Amino acid sequence: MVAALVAQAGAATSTIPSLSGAPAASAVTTAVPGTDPNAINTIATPPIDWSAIMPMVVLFAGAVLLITVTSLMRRKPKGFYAAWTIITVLIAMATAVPLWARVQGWTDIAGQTAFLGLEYQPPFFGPFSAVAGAVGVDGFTIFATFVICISVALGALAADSYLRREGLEGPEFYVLMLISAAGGVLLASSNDLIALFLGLETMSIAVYVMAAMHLKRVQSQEAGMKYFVLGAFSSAFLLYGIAMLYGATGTTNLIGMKNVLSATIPLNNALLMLGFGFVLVGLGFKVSAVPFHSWSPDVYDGAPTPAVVYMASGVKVAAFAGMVRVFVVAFGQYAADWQPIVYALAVLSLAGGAVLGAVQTNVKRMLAYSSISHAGFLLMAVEASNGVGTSALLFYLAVYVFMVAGAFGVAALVGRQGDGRHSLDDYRGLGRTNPLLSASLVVFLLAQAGVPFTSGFLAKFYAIGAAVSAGSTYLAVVAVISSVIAAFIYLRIIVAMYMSEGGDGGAELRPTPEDHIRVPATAGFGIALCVLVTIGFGLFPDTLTRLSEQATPALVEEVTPPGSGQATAGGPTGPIAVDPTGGGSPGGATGAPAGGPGG
Amino acid sequence: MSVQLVVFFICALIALFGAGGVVWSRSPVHSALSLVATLFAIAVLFLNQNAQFLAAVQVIVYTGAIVILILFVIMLLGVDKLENLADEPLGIGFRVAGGVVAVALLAVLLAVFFFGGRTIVTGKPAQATFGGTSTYQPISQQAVSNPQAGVIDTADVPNINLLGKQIFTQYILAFEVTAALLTIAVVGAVVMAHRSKQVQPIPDEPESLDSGADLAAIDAAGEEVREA
Amino acid sequence: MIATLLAQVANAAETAGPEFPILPALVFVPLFGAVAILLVPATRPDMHRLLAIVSSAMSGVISLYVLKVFEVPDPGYQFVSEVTWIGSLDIRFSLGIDGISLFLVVLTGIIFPLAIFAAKPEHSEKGYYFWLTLLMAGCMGVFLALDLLLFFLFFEITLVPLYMLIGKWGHGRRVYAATKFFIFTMLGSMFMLVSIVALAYIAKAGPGGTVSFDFRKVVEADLSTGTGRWLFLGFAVAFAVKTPMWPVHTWLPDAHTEAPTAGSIDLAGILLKLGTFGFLRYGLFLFPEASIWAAPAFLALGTIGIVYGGIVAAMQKNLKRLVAYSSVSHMGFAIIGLFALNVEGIEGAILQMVNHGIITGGLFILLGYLYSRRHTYEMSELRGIQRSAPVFAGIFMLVMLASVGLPGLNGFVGEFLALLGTFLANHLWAIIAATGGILSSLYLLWAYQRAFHGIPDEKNARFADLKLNERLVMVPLLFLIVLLGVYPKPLLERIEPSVRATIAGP
Amino acid sequence: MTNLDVPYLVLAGGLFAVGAFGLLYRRNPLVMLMCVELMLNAVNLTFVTFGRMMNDLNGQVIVFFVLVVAAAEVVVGLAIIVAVIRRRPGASADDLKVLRG
Repeated sequence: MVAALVAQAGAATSTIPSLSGAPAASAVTTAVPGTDPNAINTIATPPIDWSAIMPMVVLFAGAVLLITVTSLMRRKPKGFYAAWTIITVLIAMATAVPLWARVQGWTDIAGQTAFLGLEYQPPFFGPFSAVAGAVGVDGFTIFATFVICISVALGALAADSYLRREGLEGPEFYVLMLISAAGGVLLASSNDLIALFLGLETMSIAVYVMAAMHLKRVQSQEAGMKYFVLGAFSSAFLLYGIAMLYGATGTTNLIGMKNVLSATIPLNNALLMLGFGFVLVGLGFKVSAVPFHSWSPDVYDGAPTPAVVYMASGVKVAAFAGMVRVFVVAFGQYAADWQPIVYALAVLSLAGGAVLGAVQTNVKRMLAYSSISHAGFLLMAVEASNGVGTSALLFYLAVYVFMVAGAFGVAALVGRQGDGRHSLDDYRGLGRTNPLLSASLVVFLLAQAGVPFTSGFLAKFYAIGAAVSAGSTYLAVVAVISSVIAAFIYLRIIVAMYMSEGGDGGAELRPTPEDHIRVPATAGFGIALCVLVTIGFGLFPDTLTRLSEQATPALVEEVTPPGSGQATAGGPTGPIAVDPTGGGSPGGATGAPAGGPGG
Repeated sequence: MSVQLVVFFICALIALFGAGGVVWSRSPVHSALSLVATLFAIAVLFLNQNAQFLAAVQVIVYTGAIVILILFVIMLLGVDKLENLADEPLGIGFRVAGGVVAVALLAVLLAVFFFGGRTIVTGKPAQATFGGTSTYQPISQQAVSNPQAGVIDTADVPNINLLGKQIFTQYILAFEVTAALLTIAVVGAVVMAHRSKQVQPIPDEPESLDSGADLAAIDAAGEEVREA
Repeated sequence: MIATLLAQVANAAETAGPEFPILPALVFVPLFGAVAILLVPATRPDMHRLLAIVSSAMSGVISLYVLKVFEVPDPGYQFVSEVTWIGSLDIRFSLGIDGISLFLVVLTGIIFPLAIFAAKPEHSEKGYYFWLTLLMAGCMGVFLALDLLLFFLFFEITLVPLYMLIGKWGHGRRVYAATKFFIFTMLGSMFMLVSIVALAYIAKAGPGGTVSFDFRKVVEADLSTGTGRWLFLGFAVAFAVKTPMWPVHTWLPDAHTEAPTAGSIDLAGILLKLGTFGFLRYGLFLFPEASIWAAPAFLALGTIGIVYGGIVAAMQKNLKRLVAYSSVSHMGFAIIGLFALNVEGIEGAILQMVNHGIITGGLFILLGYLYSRRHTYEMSELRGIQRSAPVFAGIFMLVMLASVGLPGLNGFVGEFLALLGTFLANHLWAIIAATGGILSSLYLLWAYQRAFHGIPDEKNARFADLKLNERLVMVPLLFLIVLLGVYPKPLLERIEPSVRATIAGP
Repeated sequence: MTNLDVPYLVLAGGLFAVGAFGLLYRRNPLVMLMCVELMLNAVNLTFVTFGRMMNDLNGQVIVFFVLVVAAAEVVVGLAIIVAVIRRRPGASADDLKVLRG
């Protein structure tokens, strides 16, 4: 892949699919069916639109280069790995910007975007599929890519000082995080269930290792093991679900599935229903929805806290994006069949997360349960299965990343050497010893509670709006009641920090100097950034709202360059947007399922 | 009774017995060997279904690499002691839950596959319109309706060639992503193989930490709200 | 220095003319004060106090200026200023004022500076003043908001400052009281949030076709009877908790008892009015049909609240708790006045809100002085204060008589109008409610007798009388108590057009 | 050919259920890992069967990828298990008492 990246620099103009040019075909010698089996022929590999998968490639290349470079360097400057990671992430985000312009049809910007010194002139504007229909590039994908990248950057900021403190300094954590993020981006952008599965596995396997990485803590390895076993279990369910869907539709490609299902009505869709159920079980594990949540408090508690920063934000974003791609976009017309399951998951997560979280005494576990409750809100947005829902989901995810990364970032510092001090007692009096740190945590907690003028309130507001717009008012009521119960979680932490000392009138005890927690610059910067964003988007949400509304998901057939010998059943091909609500015109108008050379 | 049917039933029996052996053997080594039996049986079932290349890969990768790796770890760590399966350290609930999940799962699957019987609808669009008695269509129509799909029974072309073509065309991205997956596996194994010098002792149970009156007060308030 | 500063602000506001965004200034001046307090290091408590007093007083002066330039017969919203906030959902930062909210805004502008001036925290001055000024900004916002979501935001944001004030600077079981307060009110307002969202999305189907949160547009939506009633109930839960109405009042005595003095003053003086104000503007106005449907229930609950609050207050041994229960009783008058659904009743309710704010605010200031001297609110500990501190006792007596509803003092006017309105709507509830008035004279005079009469023991004999600055704080309140008691016309003539407009509907 | 579609699918379902049961039933992490392999193999069999039923080669191609995933999972899983057991000889999932769901 890296080599391909380098090669691409030389040949970028020719590898971008254009409507007029012939596809760039690399030669792989093997036989082609229909001809003499013994003859050596070439397979026309599909044109690969590198620009479409560039964020993924950059993340992966950054990870591989990081290993290579660190093994060659004798002395690494302090903070080198984190800086490398953040730069990689920024480059990945930069490569996503022209894609966004292309997808949104910002002709004036996209037309002139010069990337890596190359004139970039997209053949058409609007959402598209690439790489044999395996990835779909649309606003939703790119938005999710951005959010995943941000969560990696926040994770790196939290990890830098943490790993030094714990004596775990090395490139591995960052490498795993970057590759995991590449998998997450693939998961969020896959148009093919196999790509989705591979993306999910790439993301998850890296995270299992990250959870187990703190070799000095028993809890960490046990967390890793628990996460691994249950994660593998859920992957098997997901895969079985994919098998069912494959059996029911004859393809693994989401576009193909949608085409099949809009052209025909299965006599018996038990297989399809079973597939929905199993895929939801698999993804439900990843987003830790109740009743598939039992791993998450343990893993969040045991795993190194910076890993949790990424786990609680990036992994969830990718899993939810994948869920939207499969259910809302591809199977939107079957919404009536899968919505009840999501509805039930949402109710259980909302109630379970809040109730179980309110009785915990460990702050990391509390935050884990609170993130389960958030998963309920996000499921509510998925359940809406309409445009309001997807934009609410994206807004929620975007602000949630900052809230949760900030909260766990503070926890990483309060955990102190050994990362073991996470009980409520360890937060007692933090308001006096570290006023700024505790004030930041208050902001994150209040935002998670949904207090007005923080981004968290608007996120919940949009999610409720989505539920109401889809007619699930009772779900919205459950959500708000559970958010009140969840408020206990946050209030308990605030009480521990501010109100638990002294006697009448709340006069505080004098703190001793050793209670003070030194805040390293990188972690402090990360937390400050999260505070700014949390309050900033709470006060001025308009930009983010508009972006999340423009970021609509779409399933679009890959444009096949004419004159390249591709057999397409339909007439002139072009991007055909598929209505995310599923009620629109069937994408099957063009006949064939996802493009790709038939040979 | 055709040969395929006989082969199927023999292999099915072996596979199921092997699976049972994995679950109910008290020794991990026996479990691993039972797993080998199941994997072999499945390889034969692959052959039975015209998946020759996969059968070979199944034997090489699974039995040749994965199970050997597992056995190696068992021997290396000396964890081949017998496990008392009657022991219920986590309480009876967990195992009951396991049983319930498995039975429910099996029931649903059987309902769909078995009692759904011949009306299993596999995803050929034309099928729904051509009536439901047949579960799949003749090859010729298949090829027309789904030009993208590789067809298994194309005359004379080896299975492996067709697989190669599909991997390098439709699934080219997935193929490239496996590179990332294997990189992760390597990095992960290296990370976990580090021996840390100082080992932190396992702390005592971190429970019963807050006896503060304020927290009790919150809980009391919570109670009242819940009652209200 | 402060005086000249205030004069300059008033001048600036006057000379700037109509373009000056005077209503946003009401919200943002205390907000900037809060931010400024945050920026001053914690080692300068005097600066924090000064900043808090100046910013809240500036906001108060602006509110008085608004009162002065308010156009009297105009029933609509004046000084409206609008900025688009979230474009796609048509959520706007729009503020406006009418006869209903005018006096509540002025009340906020008066009570807050007094509360800040009257009481000092025992520790952590910085946070204390920060939260108080923030609370003021939130309260101003609630009364001024013209957008449903903006209203909700302000309504909800007032929770956090008060939670922190009670929890950190309160007494006794402060954390319990603060948490109970937070959870109760949040639970209520969350139902309102769902109602607001649902209303906006349902109104989308009506005229315009776009989602809007401007309640002047939303009110034109064509709601079915059932939907309207459900949505109304969602709003009503939030307001009932905040008011507080029987039986969801239980957070109030706890919150009052444990709150620091300024917290009690603001809670009783201003925050309880958010509920009744909400009923009027977002209940009766948005859902006229549902209001008529629900009116009997609310009349009944309001009356129960009046009587129940009175009886329970009579049984209290703690002065602060007594005043808290008397608030439950007095707010019951506002509720029955509102749900009498006639001009007299609603005017009475608004007057009752304003008067209760002045009176209870005054009572809590006095109780704060008492606490700072004796460190107790228990009546059994107090005896014969009338002898050792005659001025204090005299002022207390006057404010208390106003609370009882003595004709000639302001408490009488609101209660009388509210009862009159209720009587026109329903004789039975009005008669039962009137007994509540009798109860209030019973428990208040009894309390006065127990705490102030008799021969002081050693501790109470050393009870110092009010100092000059403490007397100064009480002057504006006493002035208002007498003025509004004998001459309520300026209020009524400003309130009435808006009330008539509200009753008439869109 | 005799119609073997349903028996194959039922066999796969049975193997999957046994694997899932074993994963919940057994406490030895290595055996749990084997149960995961069992489940993945059941899925593979399903894919191949569906592929044959529809005469679609993609079913087999997918199995190829699942094999890669399984290999990667086993490597990482064994690494983690080795790390845990090295720290606490004789550990089974029972002994993981530091963390409790």
